[in-house]
Amino acid sequence: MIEGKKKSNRAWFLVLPVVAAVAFTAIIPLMTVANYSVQDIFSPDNRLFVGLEFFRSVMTDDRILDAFQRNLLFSLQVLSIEIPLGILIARMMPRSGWKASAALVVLAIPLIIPWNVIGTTWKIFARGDIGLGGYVANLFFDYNYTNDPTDAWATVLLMDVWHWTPLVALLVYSGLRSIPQAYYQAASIDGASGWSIFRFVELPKLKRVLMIALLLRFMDSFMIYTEPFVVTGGGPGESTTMLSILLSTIAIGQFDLGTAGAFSLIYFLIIQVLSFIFFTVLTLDTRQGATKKISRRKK
Amino acid sequence: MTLELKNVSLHDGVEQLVLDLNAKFETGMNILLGPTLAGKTTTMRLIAGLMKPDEGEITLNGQDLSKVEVRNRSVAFVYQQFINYPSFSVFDNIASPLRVAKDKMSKSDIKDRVEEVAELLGLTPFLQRKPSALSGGQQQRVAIARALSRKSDVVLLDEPLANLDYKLREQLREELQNIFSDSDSVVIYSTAEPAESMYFSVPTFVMNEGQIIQRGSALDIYQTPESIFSAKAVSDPPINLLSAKHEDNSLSLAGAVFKRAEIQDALAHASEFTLGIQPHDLHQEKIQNAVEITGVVQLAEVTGSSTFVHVRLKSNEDLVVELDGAHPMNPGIEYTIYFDPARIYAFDNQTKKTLGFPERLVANG
Amino acid sequence: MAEIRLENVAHSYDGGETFALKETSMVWEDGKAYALLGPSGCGKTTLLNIISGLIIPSHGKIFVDGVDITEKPTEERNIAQVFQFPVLYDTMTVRKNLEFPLKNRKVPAEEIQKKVAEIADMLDLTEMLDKRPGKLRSDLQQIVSLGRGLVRDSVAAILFDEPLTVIDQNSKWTLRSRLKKLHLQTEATIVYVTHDQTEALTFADHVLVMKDGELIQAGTSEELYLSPAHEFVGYFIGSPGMNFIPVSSTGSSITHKGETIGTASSELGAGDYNLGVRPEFVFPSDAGFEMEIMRVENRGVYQLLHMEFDGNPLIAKVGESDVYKSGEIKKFSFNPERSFLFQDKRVVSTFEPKTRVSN
Amino acid sequence: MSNTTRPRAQKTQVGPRSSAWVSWMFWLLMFLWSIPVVWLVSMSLRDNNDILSRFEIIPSRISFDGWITFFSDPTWFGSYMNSIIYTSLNMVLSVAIALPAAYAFSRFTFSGDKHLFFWLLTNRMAPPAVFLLPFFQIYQAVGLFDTHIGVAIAHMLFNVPLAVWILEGFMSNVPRQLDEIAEVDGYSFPRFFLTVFIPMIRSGIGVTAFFMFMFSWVELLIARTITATEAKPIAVQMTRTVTASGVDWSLLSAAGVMTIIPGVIVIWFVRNYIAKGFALGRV
Repeated sequence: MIEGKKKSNRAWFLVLPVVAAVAFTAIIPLMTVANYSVQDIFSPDNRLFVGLEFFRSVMTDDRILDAFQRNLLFSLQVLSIEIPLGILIARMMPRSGWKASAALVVLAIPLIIPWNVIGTTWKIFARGDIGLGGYVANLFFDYNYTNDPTDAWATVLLMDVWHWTPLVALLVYSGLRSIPQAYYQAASIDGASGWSIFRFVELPKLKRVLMIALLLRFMDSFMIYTEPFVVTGGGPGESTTMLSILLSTIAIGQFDLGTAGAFSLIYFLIIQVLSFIFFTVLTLDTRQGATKKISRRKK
Repeated sequence: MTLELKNVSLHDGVEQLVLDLNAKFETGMNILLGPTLAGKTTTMRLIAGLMKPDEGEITLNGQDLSKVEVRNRSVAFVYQQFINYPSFSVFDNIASPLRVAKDKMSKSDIKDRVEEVAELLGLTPFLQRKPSALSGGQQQRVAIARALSRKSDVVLLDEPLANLDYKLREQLREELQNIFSDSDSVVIYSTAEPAESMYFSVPTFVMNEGQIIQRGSALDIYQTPESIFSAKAVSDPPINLLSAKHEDNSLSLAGAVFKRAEIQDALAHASEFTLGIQPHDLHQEKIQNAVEITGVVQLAEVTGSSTFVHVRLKSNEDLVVELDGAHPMNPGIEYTIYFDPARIYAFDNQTKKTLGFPERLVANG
Repeated sequence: MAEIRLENVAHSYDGGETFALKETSMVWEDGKAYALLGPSGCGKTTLLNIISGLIIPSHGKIFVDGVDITEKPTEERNIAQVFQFPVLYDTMTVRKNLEFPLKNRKVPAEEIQKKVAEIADMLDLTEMLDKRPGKLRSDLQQIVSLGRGLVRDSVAAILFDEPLTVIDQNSKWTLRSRLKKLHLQTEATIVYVTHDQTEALTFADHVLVMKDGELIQAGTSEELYLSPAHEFVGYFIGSPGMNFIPVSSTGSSITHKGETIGTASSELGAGDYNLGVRPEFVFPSDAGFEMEIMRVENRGVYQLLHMEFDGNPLIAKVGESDVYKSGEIKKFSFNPERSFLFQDKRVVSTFEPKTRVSN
Repeated sequence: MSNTTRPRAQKTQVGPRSSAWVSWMFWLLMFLWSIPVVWLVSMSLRDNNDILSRFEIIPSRISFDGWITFFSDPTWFGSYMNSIIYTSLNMVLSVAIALPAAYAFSRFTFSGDKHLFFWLLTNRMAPPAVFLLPFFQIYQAVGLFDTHIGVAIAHMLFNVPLAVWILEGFMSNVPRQLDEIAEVDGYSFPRFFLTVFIPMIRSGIGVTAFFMFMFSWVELLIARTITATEAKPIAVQMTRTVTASGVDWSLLSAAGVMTIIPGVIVIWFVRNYIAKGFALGRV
């Protein structure tokens, strides 16, 4: 969004194809979901308007509330591990030369593996009998993610950290690389220690990138489905049933349209709120110009 | 060929009048001179059609341009930040207007024209290179070559040398002088540097806050500015302006009282006015019947061929004295200044119009 | 506080094939202000980075007050540096910014307060001490980043790396005068890098003109202007630059296109030379040489006569009151002390124009 | 050179002065990070019974059974090709549709542009699970069920918004004056867009295409819901057989390795833009 743009509503013609494509793939489905959430459907021609009845039941359904808390806990744990670890890795990465390119490629490998294959990889890797991870774990304590809920939870958590920490590291790394060399020179002239270089030079410059990493990771982990589904199928019991897994069982599994519709809308609404915060951060002028933008508007 | 702007006006948002122009630009080079934000670029964007005026008409040889789309106006535009097509070679850059033009030229004609223009701007050795591989000066030459390749009726140059270092500016100015002196299209060259308008000594239009406030040769405007704004626009370093009083035909300023040989009648009834004096009319050695004022040196700026001494007078007003040669000085020392009262300008405090100026010493060259 | 001595310092970024900085040896006296002036790519920044410790030179040694600091890291070199843009810790107030270097060096608290107050007063920062630097005007921000260097006692040298680059036009002038005043207040040796000649000539006592990695002349602004030692200095300093006329020497006299025009002040072997004279030192004189005026450029303040001297372009700078017309043939001569003869770009002697008896 | 000292090794330093210990630690960490993938590859090089019978770290008896069955069995290799087809379709469609829109967002302000740009973001962030039900029914009603183009269009839900954002990020680095210069030079908009503008953001288009391919390639939930057999993606094939009795681990590992290969091939070219892609072009 750069300054000095021409005002012209003719631009709508350029945007129409996107609006059409996204409308077909998003608006129509959302309308049907809304439709389901307010009616009790026995058969295609026999519907009964029930108003917010499904929404009330979803809000009070223990299974859904448990899944919500579980997913929230999962997201918070994921953030508390991945953000600091990502920063640590980013700071250790080589900054220039071929080593930097090699580091970027190796670090990005987990990000390009299909999510289900991540699940499959960890499913094999964490099995006690045929997986190296499972085998080593069993040397220290009896570990079996298929029937022990805490083991399952730990495996899913470790898998997500393994899968997404590289993204945090890459985001922080791109933030670090944009810091002009003069800042480091000035810091060494001032005799600053490694820690104060991080705290006073690097951290202030990483505010925006860290916000992006935080929100991106929170939303993605809050919508996670494939990896835990492949490894534990949500089990044992419902110990690793995340919101998306529960929603897909209610919707496709039980075909309970009303609950699934209401549940989907509430879920979508939560993500909308988070997306708005993310939008403001994303379009924040990279030169921390937000204040400038506001002041300019006042003139 | 004449390009005429008839009471072209532009409002920003709702009320504030940004531009109100009446001007006639003839074939050959014309200088549009004015401080930054005077509206020079906006005027050019209106001529090129990139912006539409709220009212008024822009005609080229009588033909109203507003009907003609930007693409089909025979206009070339050179930006201040040397914009070229980065993915094209220098050759393709210069050739692109010819290739997209309606009246198709043959491949060989295009090739000859490009080589001819490249030769003119010393770009022949770089024709196959990408613009990004060239220096700033060369990139601007590519932009100028592209503007010339199509022989358009109007050529607009928006402060083309502003981003170049000053030695390169001198060199390119010389080249532009040769290229445009006998051009048969209307060339409008905008600049904020008075020295450039003096250098080209072609019809000059002084702009200030969206209006053309004076036109004529740069020298005339320099010697007989119609207002304080014209005076400021054409003098570099800017003309010194001091508040002065006038009682029973003697003038006083910053603690000095002096007689002015003959007080031009316009000045007679102005009790308070702004006195203008060019930096090079101030001297540090005594000259005959000189007025003397003292102050403290803030800084002596040495540019090599001349030195600008910034002085703060007792009346807390600042003054710049221009000396020839290199005279470094330490800030803080006492400094006496002499000037010949015949060399002063006078401006009305309210209307900012000129009340008096030094007699014309040089017959019109 | 420090005399900086360079001994055969040179630097190559590609292991010795090309040299960004050719071998130079020089001494920078304590307390003086030096400017490194030259177009981009002339090696001035490389030299500055060698002094600051960012680059360890591939050849030669550097001594500060006799101590070899060639391979010492930046933090152990007692220097302050101001960069092309204000380098500040935005999360700290101006006061905290100034305290930072002292805190890192474990200086006792009340000593820090005293030093900060003293520097703040010297740089007129006292009222802004509790503001966030990000809010200040860009020239004040540069002053704060400079203050961070000066807070440390007995700073050996202050390095300026084109500090006015991002300063907007009207506050550029105020920052220049403040830096000039500062130079008189502190005794630190100052090294100022710039490509703008006005900045170099205004700021420094000694200006070192560099080109293609080589120091070609060091001197005061008058010396550079009045007696350039290299054709580049003649061209680069002053606007318009020096005229250069190809001439040849017959051992005893100087000829231009076969006609004797004068003699050299020192013995010159036969061969080709360049006669260099600034437009300001070409003056109308009946005993001079005939030149055809091609174009009169009236700058209001003075006039520039674009002339031809037997086929060579020559510019003369004359007062605004004398009247000239293009096409006229007039006689001009050269000021002897200010006309020089150059051989492959280096000055070899001054030139004494022959005064022809006007017939 | 008068002095004889050989040129000292000079290092121009980028970032803080990091010691060798730190970079050694980094590469150790990267080694640990790669173990699960290496384990998957080693699994794919052993036949199923050997895997189940003995636990060994370095496979003693290499066998390519998994790979052979993968390539020979039409359901496996067929579903792999299905994934390749609809992902490529989605990539081309999304980029083609997103290009003009991104240009509109980058160059013009129009009524509702801010809201539309935000709405696109919410679609990129929308949980796919929310759309399962409607997709299932609409796609059957419209006749797109179990077709490659069907999945390609479905994946536009999150890919088109991402493409618009990333391309807008790249386009904003192209100065606006360039569009004006082209117009003044006589370029019509389509000619300018195709011959001048697109070549300038070539790298941007390449990066966007990579992310389109990747996000469509990794998606499981929607793809599974709107396909049965004709367009069944590899991801579904891999997860469905898990529930069957007696999992063939070596075949599964081989399939897993095969799905990683496309990403690994392309990653080198987009290595400097990965963060920019994930952050919707805003870093």
